[in-house]
Amino acid sequence: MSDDKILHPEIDPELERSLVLTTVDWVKDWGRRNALWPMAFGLACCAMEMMATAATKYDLDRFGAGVFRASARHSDLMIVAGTLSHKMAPRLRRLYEQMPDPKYVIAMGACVVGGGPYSKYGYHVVQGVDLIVPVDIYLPGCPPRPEALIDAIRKLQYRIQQQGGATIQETQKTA
Amino acid sequence: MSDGNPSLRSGGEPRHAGTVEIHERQEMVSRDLRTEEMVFNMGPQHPATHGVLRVVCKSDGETVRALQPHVGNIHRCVEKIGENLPYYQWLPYVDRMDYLAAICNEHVACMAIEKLGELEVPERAEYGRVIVAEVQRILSHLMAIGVYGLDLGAFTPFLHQFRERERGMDLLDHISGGRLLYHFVRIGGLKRDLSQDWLDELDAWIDTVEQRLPEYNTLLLNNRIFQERTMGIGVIDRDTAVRWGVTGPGLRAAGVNWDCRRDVPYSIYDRFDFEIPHGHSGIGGELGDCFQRHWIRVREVEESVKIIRQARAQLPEGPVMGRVPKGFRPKDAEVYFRAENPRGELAVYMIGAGKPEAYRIRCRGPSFSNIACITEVAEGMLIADLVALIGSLDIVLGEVDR
Amino acid sequence: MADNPDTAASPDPVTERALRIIEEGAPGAVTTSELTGRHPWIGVKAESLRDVAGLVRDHDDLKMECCHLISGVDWPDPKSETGGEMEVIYHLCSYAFPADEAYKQRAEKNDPWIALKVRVPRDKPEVPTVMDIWTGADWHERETYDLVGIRFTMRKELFRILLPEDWPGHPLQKDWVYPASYHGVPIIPPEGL
Amino acid sequence: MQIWIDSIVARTEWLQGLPIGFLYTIGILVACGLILIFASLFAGEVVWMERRISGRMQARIGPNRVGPQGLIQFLADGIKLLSKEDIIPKSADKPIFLLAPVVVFMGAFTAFCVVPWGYGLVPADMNVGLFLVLSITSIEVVGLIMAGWASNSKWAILGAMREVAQVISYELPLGVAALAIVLLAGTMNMTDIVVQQEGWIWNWYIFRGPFAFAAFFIFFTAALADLKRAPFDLPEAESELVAGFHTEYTGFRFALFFVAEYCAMILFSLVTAVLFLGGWSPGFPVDLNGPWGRWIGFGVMFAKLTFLLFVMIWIRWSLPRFRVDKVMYLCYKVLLPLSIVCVIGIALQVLFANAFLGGSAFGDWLMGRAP
Repeated sequence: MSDDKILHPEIDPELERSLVLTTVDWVKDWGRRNALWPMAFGLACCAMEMMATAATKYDLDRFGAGVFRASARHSDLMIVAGTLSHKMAPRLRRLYEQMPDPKYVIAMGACVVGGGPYSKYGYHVVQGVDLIVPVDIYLPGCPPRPEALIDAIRKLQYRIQQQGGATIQETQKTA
Repeated sequence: MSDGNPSLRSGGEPRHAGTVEIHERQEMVSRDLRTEEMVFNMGPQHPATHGVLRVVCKSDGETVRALQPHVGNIHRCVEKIGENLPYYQWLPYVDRMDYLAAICNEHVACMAIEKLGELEVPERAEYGRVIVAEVQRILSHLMAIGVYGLDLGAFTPFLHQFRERERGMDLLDHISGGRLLYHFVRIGGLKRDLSQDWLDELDAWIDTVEQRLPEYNTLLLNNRIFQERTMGIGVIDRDTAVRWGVTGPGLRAAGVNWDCRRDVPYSIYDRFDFEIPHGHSGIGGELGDCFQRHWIRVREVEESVKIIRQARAQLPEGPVMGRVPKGFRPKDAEVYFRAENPRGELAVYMIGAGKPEAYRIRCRGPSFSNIACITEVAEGMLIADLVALIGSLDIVLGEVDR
Repeated sequence: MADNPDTAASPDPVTERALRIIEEGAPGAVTTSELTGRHPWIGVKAESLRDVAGLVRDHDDLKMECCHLISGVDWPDPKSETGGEMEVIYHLCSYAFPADEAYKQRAEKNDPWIALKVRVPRDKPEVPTVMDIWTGADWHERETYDLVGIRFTMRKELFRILLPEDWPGHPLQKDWVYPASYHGVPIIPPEGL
Repeated sequence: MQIWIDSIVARTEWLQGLPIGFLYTIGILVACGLILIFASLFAGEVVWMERRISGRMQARIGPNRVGPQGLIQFLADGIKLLSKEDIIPKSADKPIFLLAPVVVFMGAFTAFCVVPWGYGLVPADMNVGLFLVLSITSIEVVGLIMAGWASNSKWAILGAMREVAQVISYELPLGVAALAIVLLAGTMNMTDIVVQQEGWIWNWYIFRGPFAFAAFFIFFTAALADLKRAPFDLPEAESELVAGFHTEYTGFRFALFFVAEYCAMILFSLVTAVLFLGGWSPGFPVDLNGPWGRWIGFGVMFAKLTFLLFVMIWIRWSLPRFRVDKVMYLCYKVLLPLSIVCVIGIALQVLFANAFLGGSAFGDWLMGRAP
């Protein structure tokens, strides 16, 4: 599992021995990991690649993450795919707040990672979605290829299992 | 038109319907049977709005009484960027306007810039441009066909079209290196030559598309429920379409036999023999309804296949990049160029000022005008029909907001 | 039309016809015009724009029934008293004249469109609306107001279309400066413009 | 059920001192618990089945990572939904909002009490079983309108309005088509209905005359509409109403709606199999009234159930959605008159057989009696 090493390069062996991961926690994280329901929410170009990832060739449903729900209340994962504008930002925040905890955010595409090609002269483009909502996984690319999105979701799954399902919010709170 | 309706401006509070007059008894009755019109927001996060369109609807039960589309949620300042970046750096932004028809956008923008700078394009590049633009048109229409099924509740055609679409995207991927946004058409020619292997791959792909198109028709066009949902629904007649500036399949469905590729020939489209499908009563449904718009998209895929075959046969040898002066600075001039995109007429108005950047760039996204007309057309419709109407217009919000 | 450099010197037939019709129907409306080149246009006075618009829409030889595009251009001039000028360009087109069978043989391509230009002083950029003549002009006018700041009068309500209602200024004006932030969210990237 | 308890009591001495009514109650409770667990798990599997079959239909694979071939995908979904935050919108009508999923869930589950899974494999063998099924499932509507109303969301109330209009309307052709079979069977006891269809395949009620054949399609179509399955999935039409009446529900409450929907699918498939497709009868004469025969009957029933579920899934992923007024049109102007014709036709068929063919094997067949 090389992904573990990438995400958590060094774990103190002492700490690892002293941690008692209860089975209940493991089962809970297993459930969360394997049932990441994304919200059907596309902003721009990247949404097309998000759709392509869910569709025939790449089939996100294999990982249990293909149940695109239209209602924010039913979803666990917000894939912010596309350019976020200042007009849209409050609405994105509101949708994020409508999602029940634990919720995860993937910033898909250069525009939401940091403004992307519009960062310089695009007056109406928010310079990164992390100014609006906390982000778990940053996925650069313009647009990222479906393989990259699958990889992002796999990384998120590893992360949920490793960090006991804590969202980025919880991690920041404890830190 | 509900444009000035103040209650729709920001999706205000619901209001009581109908003022009661004349008889006291009538007043009593309507007080007891009081009905409220409901104002609700469709979008920006709504599956039927194809992105981040927001439609504020005032409805009486299931019937739409008035509506106001709100756009601008992905306004990405393409025109401002065009004033700040050199022409060749601006081209990738054009891709991102109509992200489902990136190559067609590039094609139009390049032709406008070439017209501005009086550049020559080699023959082979012209043919290459037409081939990739028509491939892109097929891809875009496949998406439109599939997503329209999704809007009407049929999930399967949407995923089925991805079979062909993925192969088509791979095709453009092999030649340009991008799956969705290509930046393949450059000022003065093409980025890369079309190899023989690629052309063989292309032949196989267009054969498959032609062969599998009837499958989609079985699922949608010939399906009884689909016909019931679309025939006679969302009629945009000739007068409405022309007044609102609806172009592309929306205009042709209204019976206007007009396609810029034939009627305002640009590039080398006058060398090919193809038909312009346009709405008429023989298809079924009413002139200009959702069914005819869908039918036109299906037919246009067939015509695009025809054009690709012809361009493939006529393809000359030669270079694919013309001579472009270093430090390209078009002189003080303006140019207006329009061409047929999958969604309608994309027009670019450009003012050069003898600098590497343009003084002013203005783009006319066809979706912008196409979606504007729903304020008039959708009045009195059911909500389900409104979804069918918006779907049949096949808008791309990146192009509406630019 | 003017696609071929050889024909660029000869006047554009459609614009020429339109100019003739406008001069007959609304004398004194035309300020200046450009009939040759890649982009022929007819300059019209702001106050007579609506007459001219009605004329070119309804005349049988023109039938400019579709308002294809409305663009606003800012021409600031610090030396001028009014601060320069603003220009509104109306690109109109017609669907009444599709290409016939013989078009492939003709040197002149079928391209029935004209451009009307209206110039107004920059300190009072007001142009009468054409929304009741071409309904589709509605959104284009709103966008021109939103981005360039040209106000269209005589229409029912003019509010922003793309940008939020409380956005500062009109971004496509040449002297518009990027605001630092909008509702607390930074607009200018950390490294500056 | 009573047969089973009787036989257990006969073999166990210490039970014989207890009152038999008490034992029956315990037995029924145990059976209900078993059915509840089984139906929930099976509903989960139906979700998996749906995702895999739709995947096949759409040239993709579907969930295959969680467990062998993705078989325990539903467990992951369930655990996740259980551990989600439970949001009650501030503007919601709290008591009704909380009660609604329970009512829906109850409506879908209670009816399982009277539906036989095999000979004697029925928790409560009631003589008005069919009647109970049709009436209990109607309670679901109350829960749905509660959910739509209490959410205080416009999409939810629109979805609930559509739902109520649709389900109440389709109860009519559903009930009338079932009535046609009751006329044929002469009983509402579900076990008796199946017993009369035993023997060869032409004894199944679907094959007993043209009217019964038509009644099957009316019943199945009305059941699809009652279940809000595509092409009648208007109440939760994703592209129109976001998610319909359960737009505002999160976590476990949403899961209850979800499971209830799939349980109702199983229930109606069972009832269709019992009424029309011969229940546990495999289509040839065989005695299933033994300890092993029951389980064979259960297997046959299960196969028929799965087939009907497959057809439902098949239809859902093939067809576009009806429009709301066309749904009503189909109900009141097509299905309802047709179902009434079926009832009258079957009544005449029974009368005719009774008058002219009484006593003969063909007459019995026409009258819906056991051969």
